[in-house]
Amino acid sequence: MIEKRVATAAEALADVKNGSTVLVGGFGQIGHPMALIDGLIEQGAKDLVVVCNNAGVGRSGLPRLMYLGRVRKIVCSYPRTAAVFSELYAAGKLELEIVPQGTLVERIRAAGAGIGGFFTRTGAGTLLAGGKETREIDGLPYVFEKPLKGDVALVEAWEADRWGNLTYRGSGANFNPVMATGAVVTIAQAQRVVELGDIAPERVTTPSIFVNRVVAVPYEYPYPAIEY
Amino acid sequence: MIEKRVATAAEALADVKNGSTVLVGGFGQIGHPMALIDGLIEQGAKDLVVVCNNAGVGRSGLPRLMYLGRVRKIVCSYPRTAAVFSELYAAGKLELEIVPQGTLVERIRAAGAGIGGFFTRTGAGTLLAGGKETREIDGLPYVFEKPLKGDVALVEAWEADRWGNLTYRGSGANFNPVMATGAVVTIAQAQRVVELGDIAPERVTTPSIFVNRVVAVPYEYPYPAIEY
Amino acid sequence: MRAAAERMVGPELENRRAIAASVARDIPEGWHVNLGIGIPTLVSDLVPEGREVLIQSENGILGMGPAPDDENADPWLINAGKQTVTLLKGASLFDHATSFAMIRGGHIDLCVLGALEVAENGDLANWSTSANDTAPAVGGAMDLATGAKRIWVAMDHTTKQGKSKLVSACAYPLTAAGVVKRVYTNLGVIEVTARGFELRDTAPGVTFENVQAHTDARLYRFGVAD
Amino acid sequence: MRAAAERMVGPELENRRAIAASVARDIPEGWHVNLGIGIPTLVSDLVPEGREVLIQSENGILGMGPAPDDENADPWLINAGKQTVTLLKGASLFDHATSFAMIRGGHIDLCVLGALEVAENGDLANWSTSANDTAPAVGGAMDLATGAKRIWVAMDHTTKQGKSKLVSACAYPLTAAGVVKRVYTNLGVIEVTARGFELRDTAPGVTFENVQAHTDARLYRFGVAD
Repeated sequence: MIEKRVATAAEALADVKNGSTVLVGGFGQIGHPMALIDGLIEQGAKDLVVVCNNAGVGRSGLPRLMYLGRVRKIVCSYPRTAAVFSELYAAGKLELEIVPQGTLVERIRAAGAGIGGFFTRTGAGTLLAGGKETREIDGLPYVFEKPLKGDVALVEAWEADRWGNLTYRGSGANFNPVMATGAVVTIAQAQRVVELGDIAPERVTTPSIFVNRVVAVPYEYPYPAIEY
Repeated sequence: MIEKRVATAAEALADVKNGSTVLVGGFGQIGHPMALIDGLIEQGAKDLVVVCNNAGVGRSGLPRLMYLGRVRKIVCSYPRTAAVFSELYAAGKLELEIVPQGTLVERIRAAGAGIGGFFTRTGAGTLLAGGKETREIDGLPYVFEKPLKGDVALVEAWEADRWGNLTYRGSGANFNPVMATGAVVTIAQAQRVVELGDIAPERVTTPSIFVNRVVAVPYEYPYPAIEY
Repeated sequence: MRAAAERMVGPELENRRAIAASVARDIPEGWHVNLGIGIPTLVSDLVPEGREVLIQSENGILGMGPAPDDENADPWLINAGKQTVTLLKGASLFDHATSFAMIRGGHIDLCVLGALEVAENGDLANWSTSANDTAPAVGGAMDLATGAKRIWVAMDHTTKQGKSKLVSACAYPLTAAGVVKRVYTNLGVIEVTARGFELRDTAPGVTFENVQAHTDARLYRFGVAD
Repeated sequence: MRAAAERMVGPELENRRAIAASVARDIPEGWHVNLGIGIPTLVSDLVPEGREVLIQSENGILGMGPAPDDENADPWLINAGKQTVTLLKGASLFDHATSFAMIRGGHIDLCVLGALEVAENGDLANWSTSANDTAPAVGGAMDLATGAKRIWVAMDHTTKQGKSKLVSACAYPLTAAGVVKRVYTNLGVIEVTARGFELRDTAPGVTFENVQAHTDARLYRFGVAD
């Protein structure tokens, strides 16, 4: 019997190594796997490269991981959400790779879908094209972007079953379905762990093949909305 | 009020021009927009480039369009399904561009998603890489593939609403969701045209933005399964 | 949670709301529209009654409705500005890959963005104030500015220090080159055409000369030969 | 509708079913497997009872179950061989882009394919018999052969004319270079290793010498130094 459910975040994260590239889902506080990030803080891995659209908010979660000096580099589109990021970055204690939001998700998709790289118009002629291969296609400038693969992906789902099928709620899909495809090991925290077959085949958003471990983390409300 | 529903296939197809590239959904007989193809046969446009995974089966639909001499070129992964194709191709009356199935859908996705081209390992070192740019990435050979954009996409859906949101049934999605994104004008034939709001937001597979016209074509059974 | 713009009071909010209303009036039925943070966000609630316009949010929503009451808000449903939102009948939810396929693939009819500077050749600067930004952040600005069918900018005509934000050439790092088609400010509506800025409309009591005086580039009268 | 293989009768079907059963026995629980047309399709129904193996179909299905009765078949649900299929509890349905992301992205643990020729360096030829094919058709063969984590071939050891399909170098156009890891035939199971073909197992009553006699390349004994 295939059994991807594990009892705790600690068990799910036990084998994360120092130096890992960690893809972290979520846009703002929604679909952001806070329990797994807390577990990663406990777990102790360091020298991490974190790929996430934002750098978290407040002082818990990703900001705490950064504050503890465990993050070598952050790859994201909008890190300015966390004061901790700004402080560490200004102090030269954190590397930053800033990537346009659509290019970020497309680079992760490329890694998950076996695409060796792609050309996009986004960023052409801007500072973010610096050092990158460019090419004129049909008379317009394009930038070459490379796949961005994770060692681990941490995603948050609404429902999950023991095979690892996932659904999302509201705007909770965001980066999660693509990140689930783009890492060697994908770990999902799910609000509701349901029986196999409870998620109808056409309701599955992330097919089970992309998920390695499932941890149940039920809560009744997303993490508090924080203005920034 | 946004109203994408049109009364007939004829009305939906009225402006298809000679020389158009037409993306046609379906894998085998499922999700294959037969009523729209019949409409295209009536409509009269010629010198068409047809992009479809298969070349149809039997003598109706795409085989009939080819038989009538209206197709200049076919782009597909597995045309051998139709005897008409084989005869016309052998007689030099039909151009063929053969594309691996995954590359075919990815090229259409690229057109729909604003990607100027991408590298894939599929086909590297084979006849199908002939004349194409190749590149070694991380020690492995890749082939450069270009976007494939349609002037018109003909897709088949299960449900549709007046905004053009679509759902699919069984294995009926296949090429349809991607083709819907990859053409200037997308026309959907739908088994069931439902009220706005009847398709819950998370059940929508093709968001309405990708669809221009909807024609109701209810039938109780897919086109007969044909063995080949 | 309310947007920053909505926490403003008095003339500042009214000024911004007037700019947004002007944008909203010009959006035809059936357009798919993405709204940036700031003044553009206000456009959503100001689309004339009965006109169907589909508002897209880059975090995976098409067809947003009016802002919810605090009591009825679904906390799992937020827009790109991280405010809770509602859905219209006919709305759809999807992931980031699909969302940016819409944006980069030219399916969005209009994106309304704020800006630091707009140049007379349509160049847009709205993401960074320096090549050595101490905390740079781009979000979806470059994807939207490059990918949408047309870009309108909605902003104050000048900075708080009185410096024109319409310029002959951008000093700040570009978001995208040559993309802005129209600019809505507190002083008027400016088309960006082959010859540069053309003043199409002015706010009540504002003259062509007033606008020119606050614009760091030559201003033309809309549709009037030089 | 039944598959071509299932319409066969007597020894031919039994022979093919034996090859498929041999493949099925070797698939560990939890693997995601794509099955090509022909002998590989038969593998699905021969996975030992109680072992959870997820069969993928490139037209957008993960988790296919046993073939349906004609009466209970859902005509909208077909596999890549265009036969109607059933779904297991836990199955998922998706589009072609997602399906080939699975395939090309290395998420499929195993793909079992038929072949025209397999070379001792792992080259696979299974899509075309000539560079001037009168009606070429590739389908998903190249994507699968290149993208899956491992490729096993299930085929008759020789052509109907008695010519070996295991060769020192492919004469037919390649589907993918150096990808085949193992070959199941009516004569035995052959591993493709750095030194070439290694015979791991033989069918009942078949000797190493029998297999070598029908193989157009040098055969090694599995795990035995030269």
